[in-house]
Amino acid sequence: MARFLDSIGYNGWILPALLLIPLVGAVIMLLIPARVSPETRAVETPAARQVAFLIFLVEFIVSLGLWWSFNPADTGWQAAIDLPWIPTWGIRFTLGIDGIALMMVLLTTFLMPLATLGSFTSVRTKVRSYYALLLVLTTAMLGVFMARDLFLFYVMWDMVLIPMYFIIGIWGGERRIYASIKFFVYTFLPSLLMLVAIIYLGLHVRTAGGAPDFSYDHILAAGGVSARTALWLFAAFFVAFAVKVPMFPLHTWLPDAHVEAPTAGSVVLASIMLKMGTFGFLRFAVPLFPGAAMNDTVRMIILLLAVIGIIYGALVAMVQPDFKKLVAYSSVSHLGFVMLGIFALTLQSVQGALMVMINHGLSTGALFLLVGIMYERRHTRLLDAYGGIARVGPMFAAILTFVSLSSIGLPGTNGFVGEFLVLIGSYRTYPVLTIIATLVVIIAAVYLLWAIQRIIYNPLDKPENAHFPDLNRRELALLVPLIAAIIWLGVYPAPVLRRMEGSAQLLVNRVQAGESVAIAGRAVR
Amino acid sequence: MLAESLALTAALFIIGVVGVLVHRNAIIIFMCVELMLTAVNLTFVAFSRYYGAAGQVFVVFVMTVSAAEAAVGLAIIIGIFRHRQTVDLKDINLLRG
Amino acid sequence: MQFDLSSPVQLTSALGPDLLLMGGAMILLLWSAWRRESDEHQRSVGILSMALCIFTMVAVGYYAYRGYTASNGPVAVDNFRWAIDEILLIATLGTIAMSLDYNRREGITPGESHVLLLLSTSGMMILAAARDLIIVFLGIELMSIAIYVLVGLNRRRERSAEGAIKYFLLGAFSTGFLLYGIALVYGATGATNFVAIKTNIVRFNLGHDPLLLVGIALLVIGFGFKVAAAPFHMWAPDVYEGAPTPITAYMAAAVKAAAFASFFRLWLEAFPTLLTEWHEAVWWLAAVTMVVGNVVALAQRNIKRLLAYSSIAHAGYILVAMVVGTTFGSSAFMFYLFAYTMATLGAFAVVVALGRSGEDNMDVEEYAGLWNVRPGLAVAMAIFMLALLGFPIFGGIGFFAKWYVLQAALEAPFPQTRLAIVLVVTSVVSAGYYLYVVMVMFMKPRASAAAVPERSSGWTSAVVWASAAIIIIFGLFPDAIVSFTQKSAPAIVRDVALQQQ
Amino acid sequence: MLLQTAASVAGHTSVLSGTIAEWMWLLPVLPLVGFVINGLLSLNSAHFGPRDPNTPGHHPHSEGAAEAPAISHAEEAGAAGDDHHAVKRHRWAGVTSIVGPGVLILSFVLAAMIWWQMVQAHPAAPFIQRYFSWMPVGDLQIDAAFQLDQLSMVMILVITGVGALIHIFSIGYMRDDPGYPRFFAYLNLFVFFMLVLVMGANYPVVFVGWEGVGLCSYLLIGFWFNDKANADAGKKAFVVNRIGDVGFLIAMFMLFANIGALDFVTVNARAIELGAGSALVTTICLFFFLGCTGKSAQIPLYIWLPDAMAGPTPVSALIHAATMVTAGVYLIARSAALFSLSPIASLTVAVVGAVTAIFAATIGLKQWDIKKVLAYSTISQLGYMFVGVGVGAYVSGMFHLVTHAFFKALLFLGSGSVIHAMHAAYHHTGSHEDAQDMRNMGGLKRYLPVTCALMWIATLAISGIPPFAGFFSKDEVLGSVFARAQGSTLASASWLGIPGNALLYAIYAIGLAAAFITAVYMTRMMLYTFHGPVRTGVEEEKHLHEAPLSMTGPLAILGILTVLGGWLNLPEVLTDLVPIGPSESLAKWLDPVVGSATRQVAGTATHVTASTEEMLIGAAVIIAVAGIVLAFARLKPETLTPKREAVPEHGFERIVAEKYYVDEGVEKGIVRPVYAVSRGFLWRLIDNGLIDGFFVNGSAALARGFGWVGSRIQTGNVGIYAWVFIAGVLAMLGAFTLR
Repeated sequence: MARFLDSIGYNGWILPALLLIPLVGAVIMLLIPARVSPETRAVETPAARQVAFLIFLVEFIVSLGLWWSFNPADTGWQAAIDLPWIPTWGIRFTLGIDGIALMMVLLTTFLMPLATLGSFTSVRTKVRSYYALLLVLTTAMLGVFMARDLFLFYVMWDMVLIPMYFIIGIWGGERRIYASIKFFVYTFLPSLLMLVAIIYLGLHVRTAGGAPDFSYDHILAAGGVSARTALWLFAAFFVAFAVKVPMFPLHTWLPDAHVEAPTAGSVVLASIMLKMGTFGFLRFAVPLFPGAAMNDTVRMIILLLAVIGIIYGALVAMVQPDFKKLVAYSSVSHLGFVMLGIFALTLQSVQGALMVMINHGLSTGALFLLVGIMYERRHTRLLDAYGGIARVGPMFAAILTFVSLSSIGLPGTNGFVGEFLVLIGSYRTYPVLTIIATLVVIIAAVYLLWAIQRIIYNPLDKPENAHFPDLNRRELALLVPLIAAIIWLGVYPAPVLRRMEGSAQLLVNRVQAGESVAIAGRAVR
Repeated sequence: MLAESLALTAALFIIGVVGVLVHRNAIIIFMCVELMLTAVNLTFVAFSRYYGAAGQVFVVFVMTVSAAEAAVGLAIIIGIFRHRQTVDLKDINLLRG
Repeated sequence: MQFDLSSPVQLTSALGPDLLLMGGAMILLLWSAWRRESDEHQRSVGILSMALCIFTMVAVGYYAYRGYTASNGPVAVDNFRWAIDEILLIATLGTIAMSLDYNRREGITPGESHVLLLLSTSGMMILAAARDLIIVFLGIELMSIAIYVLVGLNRRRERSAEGAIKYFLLGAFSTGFLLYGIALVYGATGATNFVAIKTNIVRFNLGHDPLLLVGIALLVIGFGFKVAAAPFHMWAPDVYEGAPTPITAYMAAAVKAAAFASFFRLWLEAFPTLLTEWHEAVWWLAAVTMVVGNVVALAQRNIKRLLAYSSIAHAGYILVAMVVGTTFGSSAFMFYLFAYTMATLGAFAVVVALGRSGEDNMDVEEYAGLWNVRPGLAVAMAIFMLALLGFPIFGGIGFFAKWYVLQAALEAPFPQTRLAIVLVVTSVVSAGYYLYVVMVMFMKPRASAAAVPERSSGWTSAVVWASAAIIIIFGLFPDAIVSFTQKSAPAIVRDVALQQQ
Repeated sequence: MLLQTAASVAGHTSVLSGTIAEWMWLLPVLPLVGFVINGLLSLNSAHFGPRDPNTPGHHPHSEGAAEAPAISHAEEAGAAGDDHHAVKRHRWAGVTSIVGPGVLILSFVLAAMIWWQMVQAHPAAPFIQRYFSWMPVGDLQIDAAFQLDQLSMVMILVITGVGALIHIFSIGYMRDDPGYPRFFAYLNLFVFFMLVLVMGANYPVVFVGWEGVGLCSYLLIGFWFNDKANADAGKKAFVVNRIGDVGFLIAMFMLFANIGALDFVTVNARAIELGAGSALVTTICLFFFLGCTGKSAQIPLYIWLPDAMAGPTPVSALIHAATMVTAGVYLIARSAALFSLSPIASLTVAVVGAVTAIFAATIGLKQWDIKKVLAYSTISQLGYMFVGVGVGAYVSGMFHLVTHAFFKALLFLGSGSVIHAMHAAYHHTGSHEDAQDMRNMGGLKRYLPVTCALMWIATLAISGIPPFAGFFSKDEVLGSVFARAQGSTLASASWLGIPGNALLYAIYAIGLAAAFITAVYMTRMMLYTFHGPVRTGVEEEKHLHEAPLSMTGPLAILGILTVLGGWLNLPEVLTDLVPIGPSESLAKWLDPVVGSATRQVAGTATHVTASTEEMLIGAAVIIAVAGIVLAFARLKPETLTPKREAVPEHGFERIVAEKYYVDEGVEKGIVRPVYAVSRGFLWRLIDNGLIDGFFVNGSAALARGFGWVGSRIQTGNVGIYAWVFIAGVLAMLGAFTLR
């Protein structure tokens, strides 16, 4: 396989291709001929959704080659490309992936077709624009994971906002307008602060020509901002990422956005966009400012917030009457694990954090798809409106149960691997916090089991549920891959872990080294 | 000598400003503005006594321009009068907020 | 070659483009007065004026291309001037194109309106060139008087007349301050030529001469009024709302640009050595302007007023570039002006395209569900809003403008981090109203009663799409403009910047 | 994948390598296959459950009604139409009846073969098969590996053996249930996980099984999910188990942090590095034990087991009596190397076990629901096992585990056949009486002679009457407690200031007391169920009948095992008196695994002197007999009234009957407050109120407010503008001049 890929020079063009395909696809979407239906005066484009699905499928298949072409032994950039973009500002169009980015990219390309498939029947108005936006969104997200230039990263980072803003605001639920603007402003403010920090860094590191230099590698190599400045810069990055993650006090955009967004929107939000935050920590905030990030106070504060988020998210999820909100809050809890893993900074915990990122993407994505399926059938997300569904929809019940279990972190599903690694790794550095965090496995069981009990178990006492149709072929087709992935990552995660280990190890070493340097510097001063 | 003349012009200017502030009739306000300009002209003249002609030239320019301004201004005032039969600025507040 | 401005002939040729425009305008004026007023007439005059604009642009381009310079004198011959000229002419071009349709709809028949625009533009060009306080004054007045008239152009609309009188009275009022400032500076330094002023300040060490300082303060006030910087901005919303929409666009884009150009040149050529003296004040001017403009805009429901406040906010952003006061600042300033002009022009063009006779539908809510009926315009408007917001990719060049200003602010000899933060935070506030417009167009359902706006004729759409295209294309590949703006600092600023570093 | 890798990784040097033992991976895989097949069959929605929502699942106030297939017929019938006796079996019932039990029988056969192989080979070291690397992260290397040694072999035999019997029993018991394939799917899945649990070669793999069986018990308890009570019970079981699992997890973390490995071989080898009696090893053991209390229903986490009786009776027999609940005992035996290092932890285990034994026994005295009686007796018997492993007599613990598996499975299945009969009867007359309440039974021996006889055997066994299995194992446990009291690391240690030996004597006493109570309540159960007048009702009486052979057959086999189980580990004193078989065979068998640990605890004195031992045996027997006699003497089935006329108890009896109000306490003391805080404080106040309302929307509102003020200043009156202008002028002049 790898040989074949080399023969077609795969690594040379794959990353830009992955960015380009969706953009072209978006254009194609808009070119699809539309006809105005005589009776409803609504623009109809029946072909649109299939075309979109096809484009995403192509994207996924093309991206799949990365799995083989990626060389786990090499911890540097792979499939890297480097083109000039705005030379006068020292901005270059540089892409590249390491083990971490690889998994994020694959996760994205894997989930997008499913998300598309999931909104076949739920999105009926302005179909073309909807999928066009999804495609643009994909490019932006992939760009975030691939960018090796801070400027490019920032552009992509912000580029994500607009499509999502429209997706929530146009195809969302009742309170969609509030949710969309809240989502936008909530994330826009910190990202602009990050922009200031990025510019500062770029000016701090200059190219030979004296122009500012935003290349990640150069900035990483240069280092050397004063501890105080580093703290400020880190703060800027921290806020930007913490909102996206979201970390405890900055999470309130998430329930609204998730609940109001259409199914695909929620899936993308939860499965991929939240990961952009944690990815940002792994790629930028922590390695660039090890001194600041691992400064005892800062680190302790962040870890505390993470653990609070873990428990808090679970407890609040426990009392949600709305299933989608429940899942949203559970995300807060899960992402807390990621933060715990990252900042506990042992190889196991970081690897675990990465696994949790992937797993949360799969399980929560699947959960949101299931919520969407429920909503399409009954037009409510309130748990109390259901009950006894298992009798009429056994397949739905079985899959919902299974996915929930993976989200609970039952051993044998992916959920367990991530949480276990995070906790066992974090215990080495922060035993007490880890033990507190471990308690959440109880609460997780409480809220999810209670939720699914109220949906699929209990008496089937509501007549409108009596004819709840079971999953149809399309829905099975979009859930089965997720289930397969969940089992695979639960039983045999080794290949994934192996591909990420190099980068994770590098990160840990780098940060510990940088940290010691910073401490030494402080000692000297 | 300079100090006194400057003081005088400043006083004139301030009188003009205060006039603009306290009056509500467009015409009067415009007159006050003209007063301010006159004050400025005097200032130029006063300075040009030390620095040569440039100030004088300036005064000429200012007078010409303010004449043009006056022409346009009065036209505009008539324009508003056509609509409202008044030039009391207090009543001219369709545009606000 | 280098013009020797002491010789009248060479001075004339140094003013070539300006004179070209003026002369052409005069001829057009005669020609338009010749014939009976009629819509066709005003259109033909307009088209001719546009031709004249393009012609002038070519001339300017030629001058820039030949890389003329000039000895010190009343006017500057440098890229800064040419760049500003091009921006001004683009704005004028767009304005005339819009007014062609607008005038037809509003039944404004006199062709002189276009000529007045040209005259005002020539005043601006002179302003951009001016390197002598007298010329500055002349330029400003030439510009302003024409605009007083243009604002009141639509005689049938009471609001138009009201806007005119407000602008006129306050304008004259502020002119008084400007003049007084000029007088005091002249009195303190004994010179009206920028360079001379600078040298005298250094020579006689006038750093703390109260006369000079008060003069400078008054100059700040005078220019602050023209660029609508808070707290001298009160006229802007009313006048912008009252004026005919194309004229509003013209004021928001061109007037601001010209005033800023002169402001900038004066400051960097005449008072660079007093940086420490005026820095504080301009800093606060910038900060207050950003805050007031953005925050008050949140309360606006009338699109023209909303854009007016947004233009105030942008004046604040540009002032940030001024506070920096370096080469970098000036190129950032230039880049920003360009981006801002494009976005504003486009936005107002959309407003014109959607307007109805009598401008009775300036309420943003009128655009509810616009996406369903006129998707093209909706998307274009969204682009302009995002550009003004300074959003990457979708906002195209707008983002790079902000980026550039921020970069300049942080790169300054003494970095303006605090100001940068203010800029950033207020930009987020601005999302509150820019996205409000977008939201109304895309997410609000269209009232069933609302009529589908009729397609405006080609000219306006041309403006819309041209500016949209420029914004997006240069938003992806800004390098050309960047390198150009980097060349276009005022000649003298360069060595100032060098001195500082 | 599992299969291939298994084949490829056969190169492990052990006496067992190359033998049939190479196929041990097939043991769990067979049930897994069964699960897949049955699971797919069960997804056939037409027969997933009663479809018509208008025939509500089960009669609200008879949890028992949830039990019987008969009721399910009723629903199906109701769905179908008029005919009340229409039996609507699942379309694939036939296939399931073959696949479900079939895989179990197969893996039992395989297990037996492997066992025979082990008997031949006598491997000193565990035979480990490594299939693939599960979680390789730096120095953390967790393999998917199975381990076969004497200890796991015992468990495998019990699981597959008893499991197979119960599967067969279920054919008859569940055949007419619409969820038949689903039932077997769950059951097979359970066996799979249980085998993973006992075969796992490292703690994480064990944990997979550990939580997997928890999941299956959740699914099976809530098998008849359309009754909320059942679903709740299932959830309760899972959640309470999770509490224990936290302990398990933390223990693993500590092990890894301190030993750097989690596989048994390494851990056992390096356990000593933790330091004998050190606080660290004690903490680790206590966390493990927390896990055990959850899984094996010990104080304080026993509360889920009684509710678990909501599941079908075969489930109660297999999961909640024979196998899953004993996992805790297995884990401690498995971790003997650790526990033997920590007297305090061991004593804690023993104390908790003893207290649980007596506590549950007392509750058992007052239960009317036949399955509840058995549930509490299970808890109490598990207590015995923990006493055994707690005092470091791991063999005795395992011994009691095995025998208990026999007789308790027998008891449950017996009660199952009773309930089966009762239901049939009630169903025929369409009455909605509680089919599990002993007050509605009585005199059943006439109709269910086989069941009655077999259950008596089991009753005697559990009460500790020789020569039944229970007698030997229970005696072994108590005996070893006494022995430890006389001399061991435990005796010399002090627990919360109490000297170890005193504590151990106390435990022994408690054990005896519990034995006495056990005899009483078990006899009580038998009396009320099978003797005295029939309280079922005149009409119903006609329909009472013995269960089919598919159900009585397994009962009989279990009966035999119950009788002969003692032979597994005959005490020497007995074999010295009468040579009826090999002595201490189980002890010898397990010696390679737990021998060293046992010696670590007991030192030399593993056994008391023969004379003492005879005395102890005598005491035990007397106690048991006394209990039975007392029960016969005091309890008068004749005077008992059916449930509907029953009068509630008063005073202490009431408290006992209400299980000391523990559930209520938990509900009021923990569950409700947590929910209240989460909803009222965290969500409403912090989330919606403070963060969102105040900070987020608050700041937005603030900005808009300023904007509003600003636009109000814009009055449209030029005069005002001029004033503002002048204000600006003054400010500007000030900025330039005042310094």
